[in-house]
Amino acid sequence: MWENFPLFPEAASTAASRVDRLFFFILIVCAFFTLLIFTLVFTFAIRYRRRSPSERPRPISGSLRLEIVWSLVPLAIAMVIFAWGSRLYVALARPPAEALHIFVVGKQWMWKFQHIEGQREINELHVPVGKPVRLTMSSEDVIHSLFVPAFRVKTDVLPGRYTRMWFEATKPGTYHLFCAEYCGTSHSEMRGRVVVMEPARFQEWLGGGRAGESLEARGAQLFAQLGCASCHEPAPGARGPSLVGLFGKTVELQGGGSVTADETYLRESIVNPQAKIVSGFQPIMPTYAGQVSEEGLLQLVVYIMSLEEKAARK
Amino acid sequence: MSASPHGSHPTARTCLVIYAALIVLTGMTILAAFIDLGSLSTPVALSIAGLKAALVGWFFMNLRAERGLTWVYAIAGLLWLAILYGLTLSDYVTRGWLSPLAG
Amino acid sequence: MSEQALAHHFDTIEEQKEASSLGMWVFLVTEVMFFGGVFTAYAIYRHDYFNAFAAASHHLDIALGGINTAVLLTSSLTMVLAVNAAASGSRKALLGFLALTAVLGCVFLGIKAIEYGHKFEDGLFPGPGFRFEGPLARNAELFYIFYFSMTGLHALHMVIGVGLLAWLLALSRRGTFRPGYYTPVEVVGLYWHFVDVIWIFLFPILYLVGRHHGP
Amino acid sequence: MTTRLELSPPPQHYLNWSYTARSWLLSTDHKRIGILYLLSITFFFFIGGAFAVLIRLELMTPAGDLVHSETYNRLFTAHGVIMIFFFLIPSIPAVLGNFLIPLMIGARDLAFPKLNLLSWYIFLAGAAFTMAAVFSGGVDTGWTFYAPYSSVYSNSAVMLTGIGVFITGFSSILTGLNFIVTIHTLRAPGLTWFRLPLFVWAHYATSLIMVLGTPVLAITVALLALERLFGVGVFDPRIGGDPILFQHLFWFYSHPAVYIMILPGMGVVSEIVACFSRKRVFGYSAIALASLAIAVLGFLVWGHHMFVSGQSAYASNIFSILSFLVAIPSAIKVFNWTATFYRGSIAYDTPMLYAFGFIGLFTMGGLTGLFLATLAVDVHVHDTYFIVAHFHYIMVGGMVMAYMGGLHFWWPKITGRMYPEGWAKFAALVIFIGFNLTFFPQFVLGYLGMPRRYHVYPDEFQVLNVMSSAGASILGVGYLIPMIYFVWSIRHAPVASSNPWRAAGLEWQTPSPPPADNFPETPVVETEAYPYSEMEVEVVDV
Repeated sequence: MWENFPLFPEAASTAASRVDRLFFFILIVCAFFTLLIFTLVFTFAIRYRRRSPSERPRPISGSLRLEIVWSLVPLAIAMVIFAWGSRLYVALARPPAEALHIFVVGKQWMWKFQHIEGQREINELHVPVGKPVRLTMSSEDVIHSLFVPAFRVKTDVLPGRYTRMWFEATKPGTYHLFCAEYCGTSHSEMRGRVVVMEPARFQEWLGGGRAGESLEARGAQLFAQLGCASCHEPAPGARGPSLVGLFGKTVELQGGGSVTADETYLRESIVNPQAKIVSGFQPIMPTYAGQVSEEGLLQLVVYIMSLEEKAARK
Repeated sequence: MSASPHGSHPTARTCLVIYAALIVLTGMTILAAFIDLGSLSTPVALSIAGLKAALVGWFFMNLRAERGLTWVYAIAGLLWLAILYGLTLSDYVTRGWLSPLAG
Repeated sequence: MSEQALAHHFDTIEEQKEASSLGMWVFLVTEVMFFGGVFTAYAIYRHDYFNAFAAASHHLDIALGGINTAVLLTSSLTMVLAVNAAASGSRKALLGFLALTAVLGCVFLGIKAIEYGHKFEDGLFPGPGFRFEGPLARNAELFYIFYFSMTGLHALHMVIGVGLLAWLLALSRRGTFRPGYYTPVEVVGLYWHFVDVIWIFLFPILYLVGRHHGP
Repeated sequence: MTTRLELSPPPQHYLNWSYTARSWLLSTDHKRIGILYLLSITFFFFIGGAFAVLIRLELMTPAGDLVHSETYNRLFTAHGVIMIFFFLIPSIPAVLGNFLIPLMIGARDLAFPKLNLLSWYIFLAGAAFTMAAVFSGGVDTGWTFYAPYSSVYSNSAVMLTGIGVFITGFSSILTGLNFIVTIHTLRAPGLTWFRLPLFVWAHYATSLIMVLGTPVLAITVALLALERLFGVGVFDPRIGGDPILFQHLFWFYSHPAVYIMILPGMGVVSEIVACFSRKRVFGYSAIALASLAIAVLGFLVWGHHMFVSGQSAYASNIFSILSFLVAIPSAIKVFNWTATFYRGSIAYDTPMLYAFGFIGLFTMGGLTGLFLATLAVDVHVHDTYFIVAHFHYIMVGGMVMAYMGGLHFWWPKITGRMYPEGWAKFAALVIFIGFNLTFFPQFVLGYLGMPRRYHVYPDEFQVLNVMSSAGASILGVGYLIPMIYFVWSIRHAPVASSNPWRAAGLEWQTPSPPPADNFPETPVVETEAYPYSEMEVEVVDV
């Protein structure tokens, strides 16, 4: 029990060091106020202890000036902490464009990871060091939450939509991966390992594994098999909106309003097409909920996103 | 604690006038629903309903003769409902705003 | 008679009436938040799935809904007249209007029961037996969950209201109320009007969703 | 105004006029209902505490060797539900509030005595359903009942617990409604709002939260129960429902609920601090208005529970900035209490020790809230033991300390007997030490990344968990001692005078224990609150 007894977690990602700095700043602020209150209470309690039972202290009702001071000073400090935290949070919320894209499916009590090149892993995630990695996650049943303490990142994994998270590992090694949102009987066994490797060894691992077909290829097959092209072929006057170059674009909706076409929009349009109808098109698309598994939806979404690259290359 | 004077209940005639107004407003809200007001249809329906609710509150529930304290609680109810709806809506409306990729 | 009506911890009958009226208004605030929770959920989903909610709402019977609204407004009128009768001390009018309000309440519940019957037959009750043609079935079921839970909750409050009216009828038949003391009538009146106000909002947001799209 | 000290205890008072069960179970006397609540919540405090001991025993070892994971999940859920809904929320308002508010404002009873008794029976009905759930196999969803696990995937007694929590909510609503109307309409002549004791201010603010927040929890639990009953519901993603909407509706009540728990404790501490420093509280109106500010701002911040739950970044920013605002009134209160000690005449009786404990631990609890309101840090510490430590510092370190302080401070008034000072001080010290040893290691565990509600955990967390479990056993013993000497004191402790602490306040002008009707004639108030400097106090040793 005594051999490995850390008191502070490893910092193994670019975000970790920034979060730790903010953490220590707040810690110092808290320590200062706690010590201030403790010493004041302690000294007053000793200095003004009751000497005789009939002692009657002078009445002091209060001072407005002091009230204002100890309202505004904490408020100012609070706003500094808020701004610092908010800036860092927004940076954490948006992955860089060139990040390595990995897909995660959370299922009651295991994590399934899928690399675009086709590698599949259960409860283990191999990532290269020094390169941003973007995770697009969804759950097959209840709410889970992917938490890697060493990277200081955590995001809930929801049924019915995608959530995203990103990190850039800075130290090769093996780190804990936890499920942080209570999800049932074996919530505490839904754990895994993140293995951070040198880029060279990572490519070797990527190539070596039983690399089945890439996600895009499987997505293309499913796209053809479900006959999506019959409506969505990119010719003008097609019955469905063109999907080429759709990812990341802003889509105008019927009845006003617009939405950014991110992974969640693509998934929702397959499972519940009536929710958001593109302006200028009829709501005739049937729902594919139940016909396509969670992995199938991933493959279709990756294929649609890959269309975007093809258009750019042409 | 000056309580509301007893005799301040609305007279039978006022009640009938208010009742008639309420029936007319009900008719109006049904008609308004069949006219294509586009995105205005919901605000119109809600404002008619709000007017009807105000009439019932002001006359039938005698808010007219009530002290300030009753008003505070009547308004607090609506204000807290607005907090619940407003802040929850702030999450749903702004979900699509953040573009998926940085730069 | 009036001493018996004044509770021991109040100094004057005015103070007691003040407390009862404030007590009911604070209770109505809790009712606003109670209905407010499900109204908020409904509004959020209507914001996201307007087309499905409009299609589902077209299956609701506006005629019955309209009649029910009129019935409830009339019952509010008779309730106010009952309170006036109690204030002026005419016991016969009080008994008459209270009875009329209770009857109107039952008529409302009767119409509601008929409507629910129709929805059951059309297979619009959420759950395994839910049948709705077209691609909007999934979100239409969500609409009907809200329809049944909101109108059901409102109907439950109506049943409680009718019960309170029956209790008032019993008390006033025993001559408990006089111009000096009729607080229970006024307080139940506040509750009844509140339940009417809830229906005033329920009717447009449930029955009149996007009607101009045609059937 | 001289304090009439030694009223010879009247032959009859609210306890000894009748000992029949009927006189207790059908009593509409706010003092007796307070005692009924005292007995019921003490019972639930020890049941919840027993579950806590089992949890800490299980966590002594990284492997799950004491109980299976299903049992462990039911243990922490039962600990959460029972402690929050059946101890923390009712305790100070329903026991001390019920007993003291009419006495403090010079009234003969609350505005609606029959509703007050109904509130206790509703509390028992809710408790019956929840205990039925616990004994019929328990519920394993956590006290937060998050959908879709609670609505679709959990096959435990969620429905029974939901009904129990639904019913108990109305007991809280009735108490809040009763306090609001009483404080508005039944104050003694001359007792204006800014002469009210701060205990009454705190309970007015708490009642606002009870009345405005609890109904939303009731409708949320009702919608969840409907979804389990019919197999399909508003939070079901399969038909377009959104589990995050459940979290919004749930936390809309559950965050203000933590202010329902702490505000009454602040009220008790203000009274104790004023009495044992023999001084008016520093910045009386600041503390009074801070209570209201906490009640209002408390409703705007619930989103900080959902920073990582998929809520939009914009909404998270709004909730984060609002969460920092709600911290300011609490800071104002702590500074004002500290300033009250300045040039006071401070006595170290047990209530004062608990007040010191409260101020220290609540400060640490409140300040650690800053980490959780900060977006980037909350991403790391959300759903870890850092959060468990934070809310236990506020609830156990803050609220339970204040409850113990209040119980000791008003015990002479409630029972007419003193309590053994020596044992009481010893128990306070044991509780303080046990508490810190239990929960401070959990802050370190939290930042290390140990998630909440874990039945098994990696080995490197074991040392800190063993320290925490050791602390928990000390804390458990610490709580048993007062239980023993309070029961012992009813028969054997010295009889208390009507004002043993020579405190200011209308409740101390009635005999101990007070007569059934509190005041023979309604008192008239001429002085400001806490008139300690004007009180000529000749010491009479009983």
